[in-house]
Amino acid sequence: MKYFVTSEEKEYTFDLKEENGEKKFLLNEKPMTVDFKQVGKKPVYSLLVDGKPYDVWAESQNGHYTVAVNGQFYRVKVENERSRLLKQLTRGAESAEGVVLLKAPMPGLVVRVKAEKGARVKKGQGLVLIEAMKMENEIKSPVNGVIGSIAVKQGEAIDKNAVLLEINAE
Amino acid sequence: MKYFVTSEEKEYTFDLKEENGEKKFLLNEKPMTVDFKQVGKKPVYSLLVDGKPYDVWAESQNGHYTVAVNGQFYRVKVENERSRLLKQLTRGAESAEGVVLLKAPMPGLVVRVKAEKGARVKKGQGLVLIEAMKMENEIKSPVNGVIGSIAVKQGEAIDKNAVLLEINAE
Amino acid sequence: MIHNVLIANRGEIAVRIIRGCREMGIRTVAVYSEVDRLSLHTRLADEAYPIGKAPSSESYLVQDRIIATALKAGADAVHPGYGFLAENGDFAARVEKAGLIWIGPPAEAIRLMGDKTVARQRMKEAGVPTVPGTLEPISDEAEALKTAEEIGFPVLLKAAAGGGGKGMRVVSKREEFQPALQTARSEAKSAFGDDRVYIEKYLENPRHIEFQILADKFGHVIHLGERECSIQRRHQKIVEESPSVLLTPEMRQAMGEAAVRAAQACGYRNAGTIEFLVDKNLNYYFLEMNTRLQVEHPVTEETTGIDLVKEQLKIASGIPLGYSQEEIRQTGHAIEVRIYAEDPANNFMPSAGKIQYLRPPGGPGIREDSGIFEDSEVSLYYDSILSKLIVWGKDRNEAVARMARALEEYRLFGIRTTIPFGLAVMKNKNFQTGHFDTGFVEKEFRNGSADVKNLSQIAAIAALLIDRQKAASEIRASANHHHKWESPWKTAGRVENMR
Amino acid sequence: MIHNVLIANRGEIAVRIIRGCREMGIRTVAVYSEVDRLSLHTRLADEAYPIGKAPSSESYLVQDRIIATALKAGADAVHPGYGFLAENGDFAARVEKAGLIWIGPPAEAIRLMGDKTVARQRMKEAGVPTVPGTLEPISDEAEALKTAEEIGFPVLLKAAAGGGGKGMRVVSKREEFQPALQTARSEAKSAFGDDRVYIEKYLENPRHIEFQILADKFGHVIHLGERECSIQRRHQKIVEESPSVLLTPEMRQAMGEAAVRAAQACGYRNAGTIEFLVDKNLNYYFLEMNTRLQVEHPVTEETTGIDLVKEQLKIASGIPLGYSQEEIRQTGHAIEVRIYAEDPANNFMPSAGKIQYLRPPGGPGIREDSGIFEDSEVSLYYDSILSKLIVWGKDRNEAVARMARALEEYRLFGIRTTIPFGLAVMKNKNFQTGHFDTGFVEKEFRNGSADVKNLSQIAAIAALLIDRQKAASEIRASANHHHKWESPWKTAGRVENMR
Repeated sequence: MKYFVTSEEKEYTFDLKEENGEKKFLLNEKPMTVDFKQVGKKPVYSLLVDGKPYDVWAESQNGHYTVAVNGQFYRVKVENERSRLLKQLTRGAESAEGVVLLKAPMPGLVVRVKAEKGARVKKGQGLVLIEAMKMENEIKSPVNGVIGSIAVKQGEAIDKNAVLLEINAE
Repeated sequence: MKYFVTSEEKEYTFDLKEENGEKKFLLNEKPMTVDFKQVGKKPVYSLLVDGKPYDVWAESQNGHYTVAVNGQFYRVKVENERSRLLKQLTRGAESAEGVVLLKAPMPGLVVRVKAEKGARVKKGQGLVLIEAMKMENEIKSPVNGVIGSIAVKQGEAIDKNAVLLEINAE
Repeated sequence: MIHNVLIANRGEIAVRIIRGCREMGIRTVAVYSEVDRLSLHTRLADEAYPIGKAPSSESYLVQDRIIATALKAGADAVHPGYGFLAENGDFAARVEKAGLIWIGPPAEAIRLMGDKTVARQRMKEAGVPTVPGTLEPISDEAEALKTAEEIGFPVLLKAAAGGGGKGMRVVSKREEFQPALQTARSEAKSAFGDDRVYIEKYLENPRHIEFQILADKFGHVIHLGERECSIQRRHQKIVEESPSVLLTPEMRQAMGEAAVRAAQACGYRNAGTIEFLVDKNLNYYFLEMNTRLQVEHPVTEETTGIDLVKEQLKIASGIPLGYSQEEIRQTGHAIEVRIYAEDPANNFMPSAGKIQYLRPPGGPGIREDSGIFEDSEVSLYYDSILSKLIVWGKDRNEAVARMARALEEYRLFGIRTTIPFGLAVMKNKNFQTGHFDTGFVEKEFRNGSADVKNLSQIAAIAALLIDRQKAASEIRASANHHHKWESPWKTAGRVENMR
Repeated sequence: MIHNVLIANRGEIAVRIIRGCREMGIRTVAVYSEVDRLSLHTRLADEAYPIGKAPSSESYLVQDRIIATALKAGADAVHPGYGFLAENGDFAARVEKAGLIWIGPPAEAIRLMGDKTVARQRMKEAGVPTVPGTLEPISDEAEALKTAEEIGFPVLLKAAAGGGGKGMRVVSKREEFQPALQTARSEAKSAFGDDRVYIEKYLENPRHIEFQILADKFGHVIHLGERECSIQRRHQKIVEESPSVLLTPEMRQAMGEAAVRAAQACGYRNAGTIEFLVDKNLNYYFLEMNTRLQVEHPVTEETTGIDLVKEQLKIASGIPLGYSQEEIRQTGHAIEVRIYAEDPANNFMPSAGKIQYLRPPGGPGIREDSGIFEDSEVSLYYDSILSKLIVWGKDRNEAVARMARALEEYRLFGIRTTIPFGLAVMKNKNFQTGHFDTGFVEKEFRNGSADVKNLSQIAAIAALLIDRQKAASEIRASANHHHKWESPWKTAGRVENMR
């Protein structure tokens, strides 16, 4: 089976084969020796790739993995031939209507909403100020667009991933 | 309910009472304030006794507890009025026939058996030599007595708690 | 000698103070808010008492309750740590009024240094260079504009009662002056209840270098050398070191003497820090005095061998300083990296939650001052500092290499931290060669934390294997559960489709 | 300069060497046995290769495989650590023959110092005091008895090829001499395949003091001061410190010079240790030389600021020593406590298994050189050392108080360790005042580790609460499981009876 793994915008193609009872691991057609073991019960793994050891921590969320290799974090998506085909077939139906939901990256207190409904905003523009851990954190627009409805107001306490406002992307 | 707790040869009598919906904790009739919380999922607890904090680790085995308080280990047995009464009633029936089983305190390799069947041995006398972690460890007789059957021989690999030999205690 | 100290703080600094006390045979009383019942400081102290709810305004800032707890527990002294009530002159006065020893400077010294314009005047009198600007708060706007022009734009408007960047405004040109003044005033008013503002020359990306001082009750004041604190994010220090590569022995001596004069000028006692800004031409200016123990005090401890917490306790007990200035020697080089619960890859956003995995580094030259452990909860209520990693090396190269090695070894999972950022700083060429100023982070890390290791390919391999393992165990679990009415083949197919 | 080192070891010392290499930018190759796949050294190295089954005779002692792995991995040097092949002259020679650099002394120096009688002769020639006794193995029994009488009973019979107490016998009187000689010979034969035995004066409870030396390829030999290693259990060190309270500056200088002469006399190179015994009258005698890095090397690193592993790598690379004897300065005081997987309350019996909980201490002056982590398995196949806790203090009092504080903070559960024992030593009055010798542990801890805290009452409270909680959850679980056919009342009764 072929697998397509996207790690931080880069795609890798893997092939897991079994020949004469021996497992083969190919990365972009190149064979490699991989030894992989879990350490204890937590999602901690020790990986030996061509003799080089790596410590791995993994979290999975919404079909993505967040993988820390030797303490460095990477966002990874794993697909196989079948799931990729399925995705290609359903593409279009899935894609958003151009409405982007701005969510709170952490729980906290809304200090200020810096945009009004209908306002045109630029990618990177600060929209909401949230206080947490004695600091004010500016939540920025991920896209160019126009502000739709605003879900929070000043002084409100919010949870992580709470929707702050909508942006109609352009 | 009254509880009798034996910690390292010393007995403590506890009384857990509920008066007017308030829990009371009495040690040898003396009331104390106790706050007790588990930390995470392991048997690690934080105890606040009259405002003094203690870190506790607990293992239980054969009705005994091994409790580490701030890193120091204690062997503790907990009984209540009922279990104590039950024990008193069945005493005698329970007691051993004078046969003591000498067990291996750790896995290892039998280096030498230093006593023969029928030999008279003294409490504290070395009976079996076991090698583990590059060291030889002498397993001593816990009683005065006469050696019964011997279960292991030189060169044998043994597990923890394997019976090494019998002693007929005197 | 003090024999029982209430520590009016939490986190790593409370733990640090407990450690110092314990080594001196001094008892400690911890106070804890509802969310800190299982925190390390609560569990390591000799006694611990609850003081209220999670928000610090309902616990760590409630002066009455802290003093009452100290009296109830039989403490004879209060150590404020840093933050919270540490630089509150009124609290210091109340502690002493209650018959307790305040482990810190006299209340008057705290108040004097808390008012930035008063402090500037006092420093000027004591011959300590200050940043050019006004010595009094602005009263007349026209006058102020004239002053600003004399100083030369860009200038900085600062709140007299200030701190933490609030009520602060950079003004680049004449036209911006009046509106900036109004915003600065209104910000200062809302932040400190005091709208007084003054003008300083704006130094572009200076270096931030501070001197540690110790002063006893008998008028002896010494300094313990400098700390270089120019590596900052959001105007907050994140990497500190001692000594600074910038200072010549002459400059060190001159600045050290100025620091001692500054402390003397305000009748200082106990440990304190004089912060200086150093411009491109190596002119140094008094910035402010921190009238407490600093977060970054360990780098001074590592290079001088002097335990600052113990010195604080001795000074507060009325014991004369055990060192003269000549006996203070800086040996080797020390670096501290602060480990914050923030995501450096996402603009240092706070990251709270449970620490699920912790494997800190060890070996020669590594010290960690930490308030965390595996399974500890990082709450959003308090400052995001988790731990401080400190290294000592025989020279700066060894210290930098050692810190990089230690950060590479560090494993902390469950929340995001500044560990990868600290590593990126250690691997940065300009940091390694000493070419940096307070603009370093903005200049070098415009796009967040650089990935110094580039292990995305390994991450891909790991994710694939974890994903395959999970699918296999799902097949097994599913097969076990449904084995009576579904064929394994069907189950396998279903799991594949679920992906 | 060496650029890629194979480390022919495991556990804490392999980790220590990896750390030193990494800070110098040198790559590392780990080797691991089957049970060490997840060990720290395997995971921290730059590369790691399997070398066989768990027993060291099938892995860490297989010379061919280690050398082949070094060549395959492109290593240019081999570091043996301590134990295993570290003092095997033949292995050193084979490593060099394979074109690799041996990070240790010349093979001839290892062999010379490995033969105790040859070493004694060489030392005597070099003017280094040796314990009175024979310089040659015993050939004639009658002659030997005469020698023993001349020396005066008690005497010690020791294996010429010896080490580790095997083939060693104390003889208190004339009548015991002949049988003891026979046993010693047969033990030596079976342990070393060499039945040569010699006679030494038996020193009752001497102090064990050793000197660290460094020697480069250019004939420069320096010493880095002493380590006091008298606190031993089963004739193995467990607490070490530097400096020793016993030595005057004059004695330190004389012994240091003797140590340097000893190293020169055997053509030594790299790091090594000269062990001395010091009797009640402060006479010192050469005991043996350890031709490798010692377990307790960190106390020297802490007091001198010199990283011994890095010095080893530099010396092996052919770089001249960067220090003259005059530049070596001992600052403050350092103590090491070895953390063994042994139960001090049960005669130091080995304790293997999984480390289920680990929360090591931190803060100022604490260093840990460890090979363990939470979830690591401690196997019975190897030496029982888990970790070394090292503290530095400005003087001995601070170091002792700090070590006590650190051991009190230490939490390691799942297996038993010598942590409580180390704490008991720190709290022992005779240790605190420096009054101890190699008989210390036997004298002061006759009944195992003293409980220095006496918290049995707290243990009782904790056990009761845990027991009640368990009973309550059993009732709940049981009630949930059987709720259809049993009344809660019955369930509760049953649980009570189960107890």
